[in-house]
Amino acid sequence: MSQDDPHAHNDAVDLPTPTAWPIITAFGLTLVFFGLVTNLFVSLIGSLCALVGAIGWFTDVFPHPKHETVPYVPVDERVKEICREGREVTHLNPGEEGHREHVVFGAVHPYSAGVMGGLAGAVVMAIVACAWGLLAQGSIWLPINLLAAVGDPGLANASMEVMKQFSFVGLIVAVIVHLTTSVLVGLLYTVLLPMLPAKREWIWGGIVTPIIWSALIWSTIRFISPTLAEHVNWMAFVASQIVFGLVCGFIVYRSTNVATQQTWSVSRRLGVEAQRPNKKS
Amino acid sequence: MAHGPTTASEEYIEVAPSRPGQEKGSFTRIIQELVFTVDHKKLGLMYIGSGLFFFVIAGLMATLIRIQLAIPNNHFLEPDVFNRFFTMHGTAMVFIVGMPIIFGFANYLVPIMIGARDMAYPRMNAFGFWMFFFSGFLLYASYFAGPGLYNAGSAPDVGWFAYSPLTSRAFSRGHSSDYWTLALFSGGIGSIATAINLIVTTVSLRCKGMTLGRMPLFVWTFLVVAFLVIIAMPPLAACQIMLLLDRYLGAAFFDTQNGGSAILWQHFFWIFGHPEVYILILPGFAIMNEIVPVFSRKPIFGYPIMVAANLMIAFISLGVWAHHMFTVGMSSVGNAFFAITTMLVAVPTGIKIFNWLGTMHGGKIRMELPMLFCIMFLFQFLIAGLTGIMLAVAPFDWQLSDSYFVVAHFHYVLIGGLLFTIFAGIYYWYPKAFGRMLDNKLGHLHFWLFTIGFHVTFFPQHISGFLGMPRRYYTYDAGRGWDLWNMISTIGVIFQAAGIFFFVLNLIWSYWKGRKAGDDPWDAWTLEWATTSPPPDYNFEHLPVVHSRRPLWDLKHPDDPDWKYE
Amino acid sequence: MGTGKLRLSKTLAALALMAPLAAAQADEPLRPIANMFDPLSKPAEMIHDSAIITLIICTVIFLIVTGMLVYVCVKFRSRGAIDERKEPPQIYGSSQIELAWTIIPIIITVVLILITTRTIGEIQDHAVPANAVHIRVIGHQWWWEIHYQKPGAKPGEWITDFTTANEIHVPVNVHTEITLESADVLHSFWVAQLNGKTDLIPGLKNHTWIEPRTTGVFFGNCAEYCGTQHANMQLKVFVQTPGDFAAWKIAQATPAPAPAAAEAIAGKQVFFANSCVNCHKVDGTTAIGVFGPDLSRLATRMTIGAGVAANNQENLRAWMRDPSHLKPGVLMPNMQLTETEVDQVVAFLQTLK
Amino acid sequence: MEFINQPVPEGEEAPWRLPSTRKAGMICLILTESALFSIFVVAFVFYMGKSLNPPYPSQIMEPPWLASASLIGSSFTIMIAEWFLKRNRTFGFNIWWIITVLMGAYFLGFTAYEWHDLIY
Repeated sequence: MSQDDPHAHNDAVDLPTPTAWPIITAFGLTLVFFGLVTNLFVSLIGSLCALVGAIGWFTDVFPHPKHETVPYVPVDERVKEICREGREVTHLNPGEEGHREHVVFGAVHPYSAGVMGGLAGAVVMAIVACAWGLLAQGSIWLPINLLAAVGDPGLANASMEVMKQFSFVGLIVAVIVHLTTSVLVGLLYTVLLPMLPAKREWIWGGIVTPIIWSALIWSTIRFISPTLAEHVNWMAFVASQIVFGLVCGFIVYRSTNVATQQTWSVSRRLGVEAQRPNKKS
Repeated sequence: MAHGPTTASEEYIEVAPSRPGQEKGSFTRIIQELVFTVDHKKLGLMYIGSGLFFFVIAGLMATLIRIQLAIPNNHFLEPDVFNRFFTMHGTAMVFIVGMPIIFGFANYLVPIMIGARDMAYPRMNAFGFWMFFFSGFLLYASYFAGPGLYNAGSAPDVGWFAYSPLTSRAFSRGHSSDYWTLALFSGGIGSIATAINLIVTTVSLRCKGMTLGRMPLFVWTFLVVAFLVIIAMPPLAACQIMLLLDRYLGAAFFDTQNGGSAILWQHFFWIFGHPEVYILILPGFAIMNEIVPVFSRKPIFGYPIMVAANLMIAFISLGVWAHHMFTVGMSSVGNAFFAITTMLVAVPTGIKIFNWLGTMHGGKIRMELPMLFCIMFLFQFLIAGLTGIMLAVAPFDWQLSDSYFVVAHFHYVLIGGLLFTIFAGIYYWYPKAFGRMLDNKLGHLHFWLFTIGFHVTFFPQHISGFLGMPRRYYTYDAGRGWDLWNMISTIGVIFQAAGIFFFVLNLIWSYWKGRKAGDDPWDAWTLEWATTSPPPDYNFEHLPVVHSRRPLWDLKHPDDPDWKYE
Repeated sequence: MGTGKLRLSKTLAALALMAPLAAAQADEPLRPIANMFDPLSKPAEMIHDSAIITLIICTVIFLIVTGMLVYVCVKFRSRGAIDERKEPPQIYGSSQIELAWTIIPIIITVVLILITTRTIGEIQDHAVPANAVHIRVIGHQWWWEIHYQKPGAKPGEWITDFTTANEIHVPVNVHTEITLESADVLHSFWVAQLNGKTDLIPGLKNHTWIEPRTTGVFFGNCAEYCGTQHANMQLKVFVQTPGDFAAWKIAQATPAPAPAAAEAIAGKQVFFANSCVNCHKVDGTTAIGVFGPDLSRLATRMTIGAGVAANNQENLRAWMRDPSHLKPGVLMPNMQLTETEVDQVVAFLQTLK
Repeated sequence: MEFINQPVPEGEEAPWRLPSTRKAGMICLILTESALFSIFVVAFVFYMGKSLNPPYPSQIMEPPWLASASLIGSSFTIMIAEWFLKRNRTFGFNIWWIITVLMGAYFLGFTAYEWHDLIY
């Protein structure tokens, strides 16, 4: 090791020499400040003190920082041998090899599938919702504006006539909210579906989740958006949610499984290689 | 790698300059060592020791505040005395208690954890400590200078965020605001020096094999904290310089009667102030990251995402400052923007909480004292985080801000979060620093009294906040629904004080009488446990070489090292 | 402490005096408990709605995570030394789970963000209706100056009809637009049952509004630390029926009749002989000071000293003897009046209704 | 020592290099300074043209050419000094270093004079 560590000798090690210059400098500086609230004379003494400290400090590190050589402590005071027997490590579930794991639940769907599923679900869901708007309410813009009203104060207080008209802000807000949520839910499907009881993924993704989600919204809608609460048609709402769930779940379910990257190091996952060569086991 | 230091013990050359007349252990010798030292371990302990000293003083102030508020229309304290107390309590707790204690942990542990002999700039390290130390006394000198003890001196009475124009010459006569400014300014110099030192140490002095991806999360977190310090402290220094110019040289940056802006101070202060909150709470996370895995006997769950969450928290924290200013009349767009960024903080924070739960899940949790404090931290920090979300909802904040709800919220963050992990850290590393375990019985007394006292004190403050009680009131009328909650709150203080008493007793008692700890009492995995307790001046005879995140696991299980799997 | 007796008597006095006094002066019920979950005005109700959904979400998260914590602590606690001989399986993490508990908080956050931005816009960008009552509130170190706009003034221009202090009267079910300014340091206007707080900032004009649903006397406070007597900068909002409000306005806009009793006349002379008029204003007289509260209708107010004591003869006397006894640190100096002068001035002040 | 005798994974023999403490320290210092001055710059921009009463800055302030030159020049002289230090030539270092100190002192002195002039 010694060649890597220029400060270590066979039986001693170089350490920086203890010095009082830092405390003198710090004390001087504090006196400078203390003088501002008492008497400028104190500041004067303080600045002299700080100057002396700074000069002394300078001589300490110039041209090379001062060191003193400290001997190692006696052998019996040194660190004890680390106990190597160690303790056994419990194995994973019977039948599984080893005792270490990065937990993976079933198949791993690629995240791209989640994004795609979310987007496809978003489109289908929008079609169902707009169809409801057009057929039942006579306006394709109503469902869009209703969604936007959750976040847009202008639409939240608008009358029914205004809600049925085209609104540029409403469209933008609705599209952003709709796409963000859909993609997030799509991603959630890729990670959560494999954790649920196998073979029934479509029930979970297509029916159960949308119904739970709808129930959550139904119970809190008065607070989330009074406007939406007033106008929403729950049949159409649940229908569009289920359509989303089915489409998104289907796309995720059909995707090819990929190897997980989770055993990779941070640097490798980020695509930058740090100092050590890759040693994937 | 042949080594023969074991046979050379009689050949030690006494090269260290001997200081005549001063045997090891004598009082003057100890003082001299403390004054002269540039050793990161001694400085770390001095940081923590002086931080705890100021903690007790500031805690006593809080006790007096609570006595005053126990009953309505109390005349225990004069309004001015009360205002000085809450200002000094807040200022001291943040700047000369919280910051030094976390810097103490960093100073002591970061070099050992990365397998270095000392900090990168040992003299600057000493300088940073002494700047902080003297700034603490400068702050408290305000009680004795000026009108003196008779009229409680000219201690700052402008609140810890010293909003202008209350600090301008017209409204703050005498030197009270100047003490606040100058003490924090000089302390800030020390903090910046220490932070730069920490960054350089972490970046440049890691032992062989300690890549960034293998650094203990403790070190990672403190690296982030140090970056936040050097980005956030200078703005404070800058606006303090402007305030001094206002007060001494007649400038008008923040003097509204001469065309200055009151809002600008708030922006500048919170550009510092909000990252400061994360400077204080991230070290709590750092300590959690070390203790939870060791006592659950498992590696940390999701190391990469924990690192990423740290970085995300630090990054977002730089863009949320104005959520302290929802009530100043910003435009609706401004309010919405800062509400959104603030809520985003919940995401990485949530990740951390879940990952700690994930670490505990499937482990064998040893319910030792450090772990008990960590479990309570999880519970309390959860509450603090959720009340934080409530405060981030800007309309809700219009009701909650500057009420006792906020007081409850940040005490859940800073006591329930930071202080509990500081306690956990002290119980965990005390054996390393002094070679003796802290007493278990006293420790349990401390834990239970303090936990109960903490919740009894601060939980009711959520409710008095809901009932419209503003903070910083020295008195209140009966009949407004606040009496009961304030009384409960004050009763809780008794338990907290008792807890702290047993804690201090434990620290002193165990120093002489505690059970011998040995090198590695907790069967832990990071490098500080690979040296003696207390470590020698040079930390390691030979610098370690690591191959994984848990170097001591590799040594304890030579057939089954971590690096085969990471 | 030694002040226990004083404290107790003051507490009792506060309790005993406030209720009958208010009953004598205002028909509206007192609402001293500023509970933000009992909103009685439009913006406060909107805030309440967003608060409730936030509380629901937070409570659910709290229950789930606490449940997980308790489960983990109980299920996976170590069972003694024998158990500890074996290390548990070493699990490093799971991208799937970590991603799941990243996405779910993001979705919750998106919902909260939508609600928040909508509520912010609804409250802040609310249009001012034509029939709105306009008032201006100016914060001073430790009292509130309140201006009412003259009827018929164009929106945007300001003509003061009359001023008052510390007690705002507004009509029920009508939008009241409040402009907030400060004369010295920061203050904050907060009547929790009517609206959240808005700061009063020197050099800036802030706006807030209320639309109360029911009559009553609402208690508010200064909520931004403003110096020594921050705690005694209280505010009361009297929400009245439109008829009562109109009557009150007319009464406030006309000067109080000149005092008739001899003592009060003498008091008026004392008032003008001392420097009271430098700071205080009394309509219909030459007193036009602006540094202290307008006293034109002092006797109609519920409290004195911005809520520090009930407005009665005894407290007025105490105040005249030494204001800083009732309100330590108050900026009004002790006028060093003799006992007779105190009685006379109090008699004069009590005619101002 | 145990760390030495443990089995070493493949590919870990690469030389261990870390950034120098000097560079890292200097970058941190610059970061700190820029954080400090960004606040001053923001305050300057915020208050530009907002003086309530004359004299206005443009009427009484002149660009301090010499002081600015010595401030900017000092960053070059310190570089030269450092060049000498790296080659262990103490004398050359001392000369250039003292020049730097003097230039810095001149700048500070001039700034103090300017302030004094403005206020009194």
